[in-house]
Amino acid sequence: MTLPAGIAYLLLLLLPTLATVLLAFTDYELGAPALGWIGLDNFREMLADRGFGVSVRNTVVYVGLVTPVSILGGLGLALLVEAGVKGRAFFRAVFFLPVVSLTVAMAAAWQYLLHPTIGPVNAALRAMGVGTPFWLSSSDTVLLSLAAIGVWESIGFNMVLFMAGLTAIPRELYAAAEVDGARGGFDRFRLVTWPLLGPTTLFVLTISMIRSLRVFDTVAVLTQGGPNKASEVLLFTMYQQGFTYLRLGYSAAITLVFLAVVLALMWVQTRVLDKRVHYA
Amino acid sequence: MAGITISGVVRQFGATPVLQGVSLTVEPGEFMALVGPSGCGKTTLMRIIAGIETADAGEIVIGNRTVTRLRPAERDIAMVFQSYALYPHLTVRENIAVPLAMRRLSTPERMPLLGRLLPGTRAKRAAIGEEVVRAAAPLGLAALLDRRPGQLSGGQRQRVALARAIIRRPAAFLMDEPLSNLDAALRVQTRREIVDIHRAAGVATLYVTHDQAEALTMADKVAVMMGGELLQVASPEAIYADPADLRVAGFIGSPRINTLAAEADAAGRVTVAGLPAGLRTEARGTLTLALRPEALRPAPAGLPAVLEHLEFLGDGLLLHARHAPDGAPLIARLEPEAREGLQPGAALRLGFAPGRALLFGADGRRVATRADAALVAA
Amino acid sequence: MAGITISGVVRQFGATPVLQGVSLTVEPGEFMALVGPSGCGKTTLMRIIAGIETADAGEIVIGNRTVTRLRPAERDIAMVFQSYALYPHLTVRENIAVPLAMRRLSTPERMPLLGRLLPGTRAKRAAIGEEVVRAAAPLGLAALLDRRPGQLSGGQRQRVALARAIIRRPAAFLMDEPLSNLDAALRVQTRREIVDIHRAAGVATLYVTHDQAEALTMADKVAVMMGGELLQVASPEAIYADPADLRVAGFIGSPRINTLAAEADAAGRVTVAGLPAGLRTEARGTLTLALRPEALRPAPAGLPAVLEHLEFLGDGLLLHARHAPDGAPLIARLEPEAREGLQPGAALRLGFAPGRALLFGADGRRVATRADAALVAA
Amino acid sequence: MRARIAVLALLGALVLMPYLWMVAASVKPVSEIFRASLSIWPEQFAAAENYGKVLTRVPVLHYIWNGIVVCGGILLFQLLFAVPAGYALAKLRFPGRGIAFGAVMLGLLVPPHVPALPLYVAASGLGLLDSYTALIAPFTISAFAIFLFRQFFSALPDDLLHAARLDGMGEWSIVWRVVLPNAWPAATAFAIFSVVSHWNDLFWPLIVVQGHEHATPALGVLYFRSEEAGDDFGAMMAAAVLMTLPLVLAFLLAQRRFVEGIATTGLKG
Amino acid sequence: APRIGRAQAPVSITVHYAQPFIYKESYDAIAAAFAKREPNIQVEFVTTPNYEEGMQLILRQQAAGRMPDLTYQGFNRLRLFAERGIAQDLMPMLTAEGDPAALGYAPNLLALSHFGGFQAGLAFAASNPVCFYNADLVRRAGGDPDRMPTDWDGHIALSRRIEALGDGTEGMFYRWMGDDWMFSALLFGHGGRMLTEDERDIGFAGREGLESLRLIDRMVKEGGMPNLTTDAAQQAFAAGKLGMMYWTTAVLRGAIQQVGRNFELRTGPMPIIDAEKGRLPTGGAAGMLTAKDPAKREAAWRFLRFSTSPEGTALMARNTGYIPMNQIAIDDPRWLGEFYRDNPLYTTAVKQVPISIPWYAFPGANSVRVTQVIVDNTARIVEQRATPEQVLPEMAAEVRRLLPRRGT
Ligand SMILES: Nc1ncnc2c1ncn2[C@@H]1O[C@H](COP(=O)(O)OP(=O)(O)OP(=O)(O)O)[C@@H](O)[C@H]1O
Ligand SMILES: Nc1ncnc2c1ncn2[C@@H]1O[C@H](COP(=O)(O)OP(=O)(O)OP(=O)(O)O)[C@@H](O)[C@H]1O
Ligand SMILES: [Mg+2]
Ligand SMILES: [Mg+2]
Repeated sequence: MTLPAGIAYLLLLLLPTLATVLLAFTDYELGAPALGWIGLDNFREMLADRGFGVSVRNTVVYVGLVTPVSILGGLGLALLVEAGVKGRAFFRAVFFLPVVSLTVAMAAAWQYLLHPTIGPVNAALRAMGVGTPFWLSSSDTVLLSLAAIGVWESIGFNMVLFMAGLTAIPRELYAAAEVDGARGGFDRFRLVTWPLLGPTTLFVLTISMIRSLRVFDTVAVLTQGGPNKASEVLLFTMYQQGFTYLRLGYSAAITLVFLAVVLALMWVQTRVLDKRVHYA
Repeated sequence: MAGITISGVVRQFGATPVLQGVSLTVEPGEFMALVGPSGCGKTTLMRIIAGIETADAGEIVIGNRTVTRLRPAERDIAMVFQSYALYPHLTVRENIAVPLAMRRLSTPERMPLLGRLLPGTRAKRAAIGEEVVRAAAPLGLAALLDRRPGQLSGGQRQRVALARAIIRRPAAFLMDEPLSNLDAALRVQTRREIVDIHRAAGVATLYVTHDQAEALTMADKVAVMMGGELLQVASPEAIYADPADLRVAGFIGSPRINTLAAEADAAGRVTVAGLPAGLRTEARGTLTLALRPEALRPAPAGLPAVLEHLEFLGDGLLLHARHAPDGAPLIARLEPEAREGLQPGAALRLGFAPGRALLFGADGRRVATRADAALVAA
Repeated sequence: MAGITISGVVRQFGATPVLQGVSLTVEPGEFMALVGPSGCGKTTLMRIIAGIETADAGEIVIGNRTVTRLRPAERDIAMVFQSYALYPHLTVRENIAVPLAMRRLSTPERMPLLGRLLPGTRAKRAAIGEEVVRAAAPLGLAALLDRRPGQLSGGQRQRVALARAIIRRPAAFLMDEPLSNLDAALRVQTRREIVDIHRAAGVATLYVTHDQAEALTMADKVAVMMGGELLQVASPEAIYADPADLRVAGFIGSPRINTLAAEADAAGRVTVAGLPAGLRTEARGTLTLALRPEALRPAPAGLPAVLEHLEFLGDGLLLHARHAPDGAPLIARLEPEAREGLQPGAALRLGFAPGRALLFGADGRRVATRADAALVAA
Repeated sequence: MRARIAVLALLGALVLMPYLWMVAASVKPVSEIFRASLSIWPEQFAAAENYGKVLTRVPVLHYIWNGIVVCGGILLFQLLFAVPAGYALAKLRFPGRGIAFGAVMLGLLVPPHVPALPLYVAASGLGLLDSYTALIAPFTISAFAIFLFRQFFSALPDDLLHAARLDGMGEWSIVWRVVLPNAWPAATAFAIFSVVSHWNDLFWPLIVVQGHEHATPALGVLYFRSEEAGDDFGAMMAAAVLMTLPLVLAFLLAQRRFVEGIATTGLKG
Repeated sequence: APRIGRAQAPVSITVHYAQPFIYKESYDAIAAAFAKREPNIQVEFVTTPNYEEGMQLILRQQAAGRMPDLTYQGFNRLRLFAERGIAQDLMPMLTAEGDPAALGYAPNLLALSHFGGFQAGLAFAASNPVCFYNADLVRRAGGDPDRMPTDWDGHIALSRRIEALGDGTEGMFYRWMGDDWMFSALLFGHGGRMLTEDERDIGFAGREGLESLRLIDRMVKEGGMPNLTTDAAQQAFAAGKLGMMYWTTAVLRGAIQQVGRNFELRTGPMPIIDAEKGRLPTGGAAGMLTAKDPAKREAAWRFLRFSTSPEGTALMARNTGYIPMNQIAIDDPRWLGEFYRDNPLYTTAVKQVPISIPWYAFPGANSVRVTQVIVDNTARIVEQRATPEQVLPEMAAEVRRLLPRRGT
């Protein structure tokens, strides 16, 4: 059943990954003539590396912002769009558009929208008499701006996933809830929708966390981790170390730590939550 | 006290008409059984009364409120679903508590954590908990209260659905085959339970069932529905003994009522296959004579028949035979002791009291009769 | 021809034992009804035979193959699920055709487009289509063949599930309450349908039902299960008239059998509330006397009782009374005509023929009796 | 209900802003794109110039065709591998299931950059660089897909699968004939996701594609980007519009499927 | 015209270059011209969107054992290729053709791609930093676009006046991020060096480095320089909301387009810091030979030679706006005189060529990381989170750690 998938997994994902991960214990550099076995030196360096620490912190903040907002937002949109017939197809498409967007093109748009002097966001703020931050270039707001873009990118996708989850809920249960006295949308949501969306929510949570943990494109295109590492995130650090600084060994070590930490996190999450959302 | 009045309810699914102008009144405190063949629209009617399905036309009044446009929650009814519709994520206890919790607790009180902190919530919850136990115990659910629906057998699920409906006193009860998955013993017991609740609360009840014993023993009135129309609404006795329509007569009673082609001559004398049936009528021409199985018994004179086989029922015996002249099947219900002397393949005569014969016109409507001369008395 | 043999099947859900060593043999061509209270483990046993659920211990033999470790598909079984389990995305026609298509068409022939192009596929498909129509028609599904399950009523879905099972000739049929959602008329008709199929194909059949009439009329043998154990396996007549266990006697028969505390003196004479019951037995001490409702009738002498109320059944009348000495409930089944002269509240005596009385020991096992002196003859 | 539309419209407008800007920019001359005035409508209509530039410098249709081949190929194989795997993880008990699931979770976390170099070396060794195979093969296995299908398949009633087994279906038939048709919305959601991410992917195509022959649509947009000289915004946005268009159309089509899925799978039968 | 012999057998070569958007037309023009001369050499182009990808491409391909035959890389990357043994010494082939200077390869041009002790490449296109300014804003602020101030004090003061115009108008933007190029422009302007002559220690830790950082600090404090990203600055400039922008001349073509007729765009030389010792860094690309096969190597060399010949380099300059990298093309008006007459904005950079020196590339494995350290530390000043006095020693210490250890 899983054999073809297993073989493909092995060949295309596991082996190459392992090969790369092995590099974590070497000082391999792209283009360097030789490589040396250096044991745990890379990990030691990581502990001392200011950039790595900042990068971890930024990643946590980013995930902490994007995951909850995009999940709740996606759920809210899904419910709102599906609540009526009118305009359903239209709004589904509208909210999904950001998902099909091309980061390079959208980055340009965001740059303009968030432009400190000529951008419409600040123009609006100015009109309201509120301060006008340097969204992408100030270390205070850069993560926030990236998180907003992150939410914009993923909210539509979460919405679609929630819609798929909504379809699996038997209509009969809503009928029962109504008869049982669920007075409004909120009651129905609490009694039926939310619990029965459990598996979907867990899935969306996992996916959102992973997607936001793996944030890279926007950082690479919009801020390059700047100013002064204020928007440096794990994957960008990894990429920069590996491909810009060519230090593949060190980059692999970062990857390894990243994988270990996140895997532990996910393991706990599925262990604890999977039980609670599947009602056999 | 509230009754239910339905007038002119019409419902189509696509091009298929399912309800074709149904009007029905359940008096306050009345227990009405709704019976009819599978797929005739019973569930659909129930759902329209509950407000889950919308009618294409027609009006629903519960008590003296017209509820046609109200949401289900505002109609104040309780319903047992044919498909149970239990909340899979809640335990049996929580499932049963839902209707009370939804009505007695305010939204903040129902919040998972916050709710506990509000004054009074605990007391209210405790009260609900007690009521749940009280409703569950007589249905044999006491030991299952902490299971999830997925861990229950079919009959157990059905009882949970029932408990969830009867836990509160609504303006009307709607029950869609609430006992179909229960064994006979439990069914009798639960039947009594429901009747008791109905007596005590006096709530108008509409009850769909396929079990005629249920319909006839529990209900004050029985409504027979077929092809999206109501054929007859009457007391159980009248439905059984005095059906207004051949289809009703054929539908009610198990085994099915025996029907024979009959003829009324110019004088109104009824004959079956040329033999006089001992009846007179105002109608003329082709008729149908119907006889309940228990109205037939082997007798020296009567309908000529050939015995096919005997079927043992425990408390009785079914005699399957064929009407000699036209091969129509005939079934008679006898005492178990009547078995002796009956041999499959043997010819015999099945007599009946003319007073128990029912006569229907060509259009299926009942035709009045009076005794002519007893063909054979039992 | 294949039979089913189950030996020592044990199954627990967590700490709850559900089947405690069940052994049962369905002979080739036999029709076995499995009855028992809700939640006793009937569905679980069925699922173990089908291979859907695994037993913790025990062995299943179908024909002469031990199938305990085989996959469901390899056991060559057809099953009707209590929850129907229809394919929601297929039409009724396609649902019913699945078992045939899976067995008769090769994998390439089943491909959506390619399949049509292969030689012979069309003919095979046409043959299957005809069989589907033939299986569906007697179940009243002819007009529904192009609907999806979501557009059917409960009873209609159940019939589709049935049609899907009976369309092929497997080594064994398993049916889990296949008629519970059908109306009486349709049920009788479908019952006959199933019996005919069974007669024609002679396939060993295990049939779970809550309807005693079903169990008693259709089955060659009835197995009574309770609390995860088989109490008795016997012919319908024997199960009804000659139960081996008080629980079987109490479970089979509707209304429930009447039970009275009895005593056997040193000479083996049985008394009920001090009055002689006209029976002798080998047993001594505290016993239980059981009487079917149809064995009781008002008589000049007999059990002293107070009439509580009468219940009309259509083809009969139930007399509800209380045994005067100890208030135990007594139910008698009478002819409808017996009604006259019976007044609620009045005292009366209920007589019985000693030959119809059943006696059970303190452990619930049956105890042999012989007539002593008729207390009252009917 | 009127409130619903109003809220949706407001949110929709917010979400659409970048798009609006993109489309507006694609019809403006470069000199109008960055202006302090917030006008959407161009003073001087430069659509012909921008789109003309894209159409003449980049073989747009060819790129789109490549995109269709690559995304279609990837999706096909992903489904082929992931649907059975997701089913097995959701509904079958087999030894090593826990480990397999762990492996999937791990795969979910591995950023695409990690296995890239070994894959590149392998592709190069096999002489597959600059080919459809090189573009498709590395993505044929998607941990995300397996995870998604596992999650949605677990919601299917077990009795349905049991019935299928008794009806004589093997596990493969069950997957394609019962499970997948009843998980349409999930499958559609995944298909959208997969196509979108590979249509827009730059990382891998940049590594294995050299030249126009096998270039994917995203590369067409990149053509107008230059860090040193400043991007040719008008043309870049025109390219972005052209390359995104097929995706939007595909989504609108898929959406119909999606709605159908909602309408017909009540999953109660 | 260069002396080019005929190749005997037909041979096809792969040539890589980055930034197709900028270079495509010029490479196509060069290839077309080349094809007329060398019909037996088939040229196939491989491109990457930027220099960074270009570098990765070569390194990756080296790992996989198949490289293009010729690659055009950013100046500051050449050292890395030289140190990793990927670049080849071109001097023998060049001298075989005659005196390099006579062919237009002046020593200062050759120096741009002289790394690891050998001629790792031949410069193809070059740029240096210039000042872009909005003549309208300068005028409105009371300045004279024709006589811009020549030193930073003057520019900072002008910036302040421009900003005072209000309406969100900013005075100046010095493009300090991305890499160390613009920082080195200030450092070189003070006559400083990145590392000491022997490359064993930091060269910017002294007065010149501190003054450079102070200058940035002053731009922010006195000149009101906003904290923008590169793109944002360029957009603000195009929108007419930024008075002066200091950046590479390479963006000129894009800037002209973006500005359109929004305002009058001018370019001017970088403000002078030290009139004598002051220098400017050079950006741009050089061709690097990677072919191993002799026939291909010969063919690739011919293409490289042609592309850097007066004819090739003139084609490049016309189509991009970069400075041509052949002295003959610069000096002889036959090649580009007319072009510069028609496009005066392009001449600023050419005029700065005499004071341009190579873009310094740090030695060792961490060369690119060092540039990031410099950028990050500059950011602290621009964001006004630290003073130049605090930043300089920390930056020096950090960079020192990243330099190759002695003896290795
Ligand atoms: N997954 C489960 N976990 C725990 N207990 C279970 C589970 N499934 C069934 N049971 C219990 O096992 C017992 C037998 O269930 P089963 O479904 O076999 O009953 P049944 O005889 O078919 O009843 P019914 O006639 O009501 O359908 C029931 O008491 C039920 O609660
Ligand atoms: N969604 C639907 N689309 C089309 N037809 C439907 C739909 N739902 C129900 N029907 C049809 O409407 C008719 C009435 O259905 P309903 O469920 O009310 O029957 P019922 O009387 O409850 O039957 P049962 O006793 O079998 O439960 C049936 O023939 C059914 O096939
Ligand atoms: Mg129904
Ligand atoms: Mg069951």
